[in-house]
Amino acid sequence: MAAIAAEPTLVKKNYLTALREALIEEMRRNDQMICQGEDIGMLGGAFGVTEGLLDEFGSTRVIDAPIAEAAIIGTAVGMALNGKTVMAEMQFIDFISCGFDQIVNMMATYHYRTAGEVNLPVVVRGPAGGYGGGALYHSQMNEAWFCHSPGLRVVVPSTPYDAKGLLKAALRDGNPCIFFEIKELYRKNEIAEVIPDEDYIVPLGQAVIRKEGTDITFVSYGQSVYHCMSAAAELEKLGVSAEVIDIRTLVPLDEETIYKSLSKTNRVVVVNEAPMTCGFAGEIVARIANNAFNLLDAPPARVTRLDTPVPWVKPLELHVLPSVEKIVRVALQTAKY
Amino acid sequence: MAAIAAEPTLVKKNYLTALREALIEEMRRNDQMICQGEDIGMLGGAFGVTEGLLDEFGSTRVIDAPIAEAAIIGTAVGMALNGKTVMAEMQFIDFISCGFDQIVNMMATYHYRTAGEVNLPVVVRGPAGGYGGGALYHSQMNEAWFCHSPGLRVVVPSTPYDAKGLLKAALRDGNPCIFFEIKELYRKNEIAEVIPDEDYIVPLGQAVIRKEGTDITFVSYGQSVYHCMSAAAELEKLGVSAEVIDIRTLVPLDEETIYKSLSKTNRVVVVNEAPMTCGFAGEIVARIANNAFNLLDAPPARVTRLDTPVPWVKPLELHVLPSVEKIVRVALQTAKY
Amino acid sequence: MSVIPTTGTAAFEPLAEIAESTNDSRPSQLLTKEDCLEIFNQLYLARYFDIRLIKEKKRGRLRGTLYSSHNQEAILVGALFGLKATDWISPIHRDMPAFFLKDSKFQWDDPTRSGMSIEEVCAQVWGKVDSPGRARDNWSHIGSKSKRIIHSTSMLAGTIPVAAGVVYADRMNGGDAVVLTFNGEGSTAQGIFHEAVNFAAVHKLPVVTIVENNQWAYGTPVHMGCPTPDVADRAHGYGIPGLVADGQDVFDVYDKVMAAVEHARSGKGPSIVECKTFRAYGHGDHDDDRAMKYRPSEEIEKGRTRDPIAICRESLIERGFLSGAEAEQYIAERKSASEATNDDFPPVVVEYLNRGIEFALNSPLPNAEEGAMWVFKENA
Amino acid sequence: MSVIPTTGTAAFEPLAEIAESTNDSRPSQLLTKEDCLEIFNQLYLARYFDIRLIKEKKRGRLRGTLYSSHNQEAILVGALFGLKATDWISPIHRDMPAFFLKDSKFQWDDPTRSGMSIEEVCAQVWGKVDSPGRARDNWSHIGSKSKRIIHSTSMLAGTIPVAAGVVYADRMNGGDAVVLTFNGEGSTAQGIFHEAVNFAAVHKLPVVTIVENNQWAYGTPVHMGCPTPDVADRAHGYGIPGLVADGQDVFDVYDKVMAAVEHARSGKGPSIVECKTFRAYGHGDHDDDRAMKYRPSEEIEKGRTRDPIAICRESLIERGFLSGAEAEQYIAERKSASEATNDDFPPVVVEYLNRGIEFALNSPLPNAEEGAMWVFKENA
Ligand SMILES: Cc1ncc(C[n+]2csc(CCOP(=O)(O)OP(=O)(O)O)c2C)c(N)n1
Ligand SMILES: Cc1ncc(C[n+]2csc(CCOP(=O)(O)OP(=O)(O)O)c2C)c(N)n1
Ligand SMILES: [Mg+2]
Ligand SMILES: [Mg+2]
Repeated sequence: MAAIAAEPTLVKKNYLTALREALIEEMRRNDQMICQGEDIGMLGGAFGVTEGLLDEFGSTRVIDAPIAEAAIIGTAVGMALNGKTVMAEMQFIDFISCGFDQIVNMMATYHYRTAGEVNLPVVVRGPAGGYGGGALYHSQMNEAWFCHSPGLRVVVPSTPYDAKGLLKAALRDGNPCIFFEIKELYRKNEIAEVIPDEDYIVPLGQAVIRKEGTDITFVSYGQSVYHCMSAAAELEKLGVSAEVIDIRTLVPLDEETIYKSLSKTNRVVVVNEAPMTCGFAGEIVARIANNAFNLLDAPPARVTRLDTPVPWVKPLELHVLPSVEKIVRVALQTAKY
Repeated sequence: MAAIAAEPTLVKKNYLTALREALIEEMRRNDQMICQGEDIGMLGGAFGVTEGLLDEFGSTRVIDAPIAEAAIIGTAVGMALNGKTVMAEMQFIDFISCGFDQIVNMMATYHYRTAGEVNLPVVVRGPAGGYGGGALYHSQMNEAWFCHSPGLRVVVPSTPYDAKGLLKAALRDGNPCIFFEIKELYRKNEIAEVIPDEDYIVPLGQAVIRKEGTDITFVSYGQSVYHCMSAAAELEKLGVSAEVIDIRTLVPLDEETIYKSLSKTNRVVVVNEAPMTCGFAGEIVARIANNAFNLLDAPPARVTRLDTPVPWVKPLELHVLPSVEKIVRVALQTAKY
Repeated sequence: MSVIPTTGTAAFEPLAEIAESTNDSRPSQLLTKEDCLEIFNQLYLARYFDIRLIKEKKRGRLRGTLYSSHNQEAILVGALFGLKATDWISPIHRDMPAFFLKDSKFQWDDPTRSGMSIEEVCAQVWGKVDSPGRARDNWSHIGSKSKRIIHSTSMLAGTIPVAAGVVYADRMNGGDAVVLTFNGEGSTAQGIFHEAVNFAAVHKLPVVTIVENNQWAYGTPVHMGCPTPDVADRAHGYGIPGLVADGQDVFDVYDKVMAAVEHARSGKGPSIVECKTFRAYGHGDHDDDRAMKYRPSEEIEKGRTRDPIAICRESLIERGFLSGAEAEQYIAERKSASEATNDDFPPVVVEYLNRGIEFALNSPLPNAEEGAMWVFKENA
Repeated sequence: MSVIPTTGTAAFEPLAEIAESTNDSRPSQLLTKEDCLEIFNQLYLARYFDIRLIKEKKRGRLRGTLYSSHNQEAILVGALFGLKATDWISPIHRDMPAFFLKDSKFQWDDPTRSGMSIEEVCAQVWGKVDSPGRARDNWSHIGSKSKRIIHSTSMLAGTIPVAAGVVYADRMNGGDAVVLTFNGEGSTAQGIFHEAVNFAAVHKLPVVTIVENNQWAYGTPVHMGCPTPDVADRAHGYGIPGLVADGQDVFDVYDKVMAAVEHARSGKGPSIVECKTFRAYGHGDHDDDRAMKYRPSEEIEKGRTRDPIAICRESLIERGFLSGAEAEQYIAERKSASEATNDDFPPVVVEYLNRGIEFALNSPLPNAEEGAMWVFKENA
């Protein structure tokens, strides 16, 4: 029988599988890597992102931690200080508040305090975001707290390809990183995609244009990217051509891609799920206003969560979170300005 | 001997004394009020803001707490839930990170979660700010984290009069409040002033114009107000007339005063001490860009801390924090735009 | 029944005074027949509430995760039964029945009773506007200031400092309220547990921390989160009593909690009461299948053998409070949610819950605009 | 000298095995004369460093707060003396001498020794560029990865989880390193203390938590932060040994810490060693006057009576390691910073520190631009 050349597998993979593969491949590649978090071993994680890790890598490298977020982060810092690469899972990113001091004061500043002697390859990752009826404590997008704490990378992938490539990049970057996974995307079939079998990374700090357009620019990340895509489709029908930028990493931020788009469209709407005040949408608006003022033909707008917690029942939740409808409305105002 | 009409005392009081008086007067006025914090009783507080309270009000109402910020805040929530008004001191505002979860998830949201059944008159206050050589953990201005957590008032007084009036207002407001005291101002003689003997408050949510001007608007709060005043004086010599707005409360924010000033000057520089990214300076810039775009003749600029921690030794500290010189430079660019 | 109190490390000093009570003066021995039958019915009610919710959830009529209290009912019923209406509690995710059990004694049908009504609790479960919090936060985060039930966040152990603050304020007012705060054994690893219990111990506050040790914290067994033989041993670090109760025996729970409550109410300070039990299902209903992976089914079956309803039934027969015929009337124990039917429960229980559910179904959803309301108290 | 170990609640079980050692086989009894004289000199050095800094500060030559280690030197010297160079430590604000004492045995003048040099430490104190962290964070937050000294933040007890992580990694590499983490008694109320010690106990990590109980946390006495008779009792909540040492007696500290280190190194897990001592001055130099308000001067005088240098001197005389004449040569004990002169200390000590200070004075300030550097590791 004649040998058949190996064909790349063309199976589509979801966002969660992509993340899981990233962890497994990095654990194989780097025997100095440790994973720890609540229920990540025997259970395989609340959502299954760490499924199979304990079996393959054993309980020294895959730690079922006590319910103690501050210790999970603090011990990760110690392991990294002593040469390890650590993935620390928050069961929900909302619980990161319980380990807040260790992140912003201990971990984020270690490289700075030691004038570079110490660097900490620690990725703190966990499921984030609203629209799932998770209520106040299972819906947060609290990335702004960390963007405001110098020394942390902040990453929010929106596709399986990016999820895998960015998680690998974050684990290899050598700086501490807060990695926001969008739990509503974990098993969403519509966004499953074929991803390369070969090792690849998506470099931190590179935005991507999800859809080209000429009249208005949407800047967003995470779930909001899909809302922007839907809004762009609506707008297309109304004769407005929207460009959609997915920034992917918030720190570092690829401003060039934004300004380049703006030099074409001269109008921008920034969309994210976090509360408005001091959120990252405001930061992008501020940078645009500071640095690209002369490119603007209309006020740089933002569509964000209202300044409220995320309430539980559906009508309330949808009322406070951004919707395609709201985005379209603001985009039309901006386009007509 | 003929009776002499009582004259108001004309003694100037410093920022710290004003705060101490506010606490003493509120404790007298409201026998349901409790003060708690590390070393606030027998010692009278690390800086002396609570000097004399233990003697006058006793150890049930003035609690020397264990070194446990999360418990200090969490127990304050419980006391307030059961009818008390609570002042909770952080020895330095930097340590608030250790009680972060109790603030953002328990305290900030209680009114919301209970549809108004519960409201928590808790003021968490503490010394904040840089320029004193306090290094990374005794220099923070981390107000943005709390502005980004819906349900919290955020207040930063810059004068003795405001310190007293705003602290009283915050204690009576009925909502949880994070109250930033500028420790470099505590005993600064230059800003001591005569304050009324009668009870008064400074309502939350009202900005004040510290200096009128016609060419450019400075928006700031806390220590930065003084830097803006000095910058304005420099600019005056160069023929640029700057208006200086002290917003005093960040949440709620008095936007009207800002827009009114802008409709005159059409140029704005926002100044604060926090790291740039996702700080409150950016929020003000974003709101101006969103809501007052047509008033702007130049990019709305900001002068903030660089995106770094606050380093220890003087040359480094001054390099990363805003200075009068930097403000003047940016103002001139903005004025000439 | 075991003597009060038992602890893992028996020699710990502060327990001594609680241990003074003899077998016969145990609080549970002083309960009347009426009390005991009420307790029996409350166990049925807690069980019925749980299996009914499981059924409703399976039918797709409920949103959110259901953390079953099946097999842990004796802890809730036994701990709450002896409280005063002026006492406070802070239940968490696995304690839904606590909301209507507090202050419900002999008053299930009395609308003026001090406890939270079944209607309010069901309105919360169904996410309707007539819930006390207007369904703004999910299921188990319900509470009520007027009913003295502290609203939890999701952050485990986070209510303990709040509970400590509540009784600090009460004591300042001259009150004698005690607070029971409920927590899983896994949650005792949280830093806030330490800070709060330490604060309570320093101030000798009447805070009784109930630890429901169901052996598992989601997919993590107790020994991976707690290094001591008993979780109650954590008490030794604070110089306070750490009691261990048989969480399957409602009267043992009652005895130990009442001892702790008495200790607290008389000004002697906080304590920890660990109730040993076993989680009947997965962590939440989403986990029922996966749970088999980390917890072999034999272990689950073994864990379920000591059903709190059966154990209570035996006690009542022993004390002559139930005749043979009465005892055989309703047998809910050892039946899973899919096996049990309404006939396995006393009609008063079924009717009570039906009333709540009907109310909930008729209650509307809150208006969308409410999502933006009550961020701040508005001051006129 | 007391038998090893003493604890407040003597009956606690896990201590038993450590307690096996008899008076004569105490680790300190096995120290050579050379060792003992070195220890004596180290006490002088620690004391001299402190009083010299107080003088420099008073002269206005130093910025930042000075948290005096006066009267607490025996804890640092005794705890560090028996460590291996591969062991780690995490000192905090009151432990400045620890930075140069670790790994300095018999090697004060050897530039190739493994410890941190006095030059580096002084450069840090003076805020100069030749400090290991280029003076970016203040005094006591110095550290060194290569010298195995963990850099603290200001947030008390915050280094304990880091310490636990460090030895977790070391064990994974097949190492046998132990970590000593230093904390004041007040800091043990922090949640992170609990989370970290709990983690270490679950994983049986070689983490020895030294509690320097100087009776005061700033202006708060120990009983207002800790509800147990001994702070070491906190160990009971984790099922780990809690030892109490006489913090004024360098050999008792050495014995207890070595017992804990041995326990840790042999895989038996963490422990807490409380060293009872007394803060000689105010909390920091800014507090010296105010301290009189909350701490009457008689209390301070009484607290200072048991000077660690004097106690060590007595032991050495007893063991015949010091003759009468030698013993009288330098008398630094009981002298305050303003009373003591260079003549009260062995010249080797004075010279050593002089060298460090001279280096520091000649080291430049870092350039302003460095303030913006090293926020992130740059990847080429
Ligand atoms: C601070 C925090 N971390 C993690 C979680 C996620 N979580 C919810 S329940 C649970 C397990 C709790 O175990 P245990 O305390 O034993 O209570 P049980 O569910 O067994 O009743 C976890 C880890 C959380 N809710 N809060
Ligand atoms: C988390 C935190 N809260 C508060 C402080 C402020 N603070 C610095 S030292 C100190 C007292 C510490 O007492 P103790 O732990 O007994 O150590 P000691 O100073 O007595 O050596 C306090 C409250 C801090 N540094 N970190
Ligand atoms: Mg459990
Ligand atoms: Mg102390």
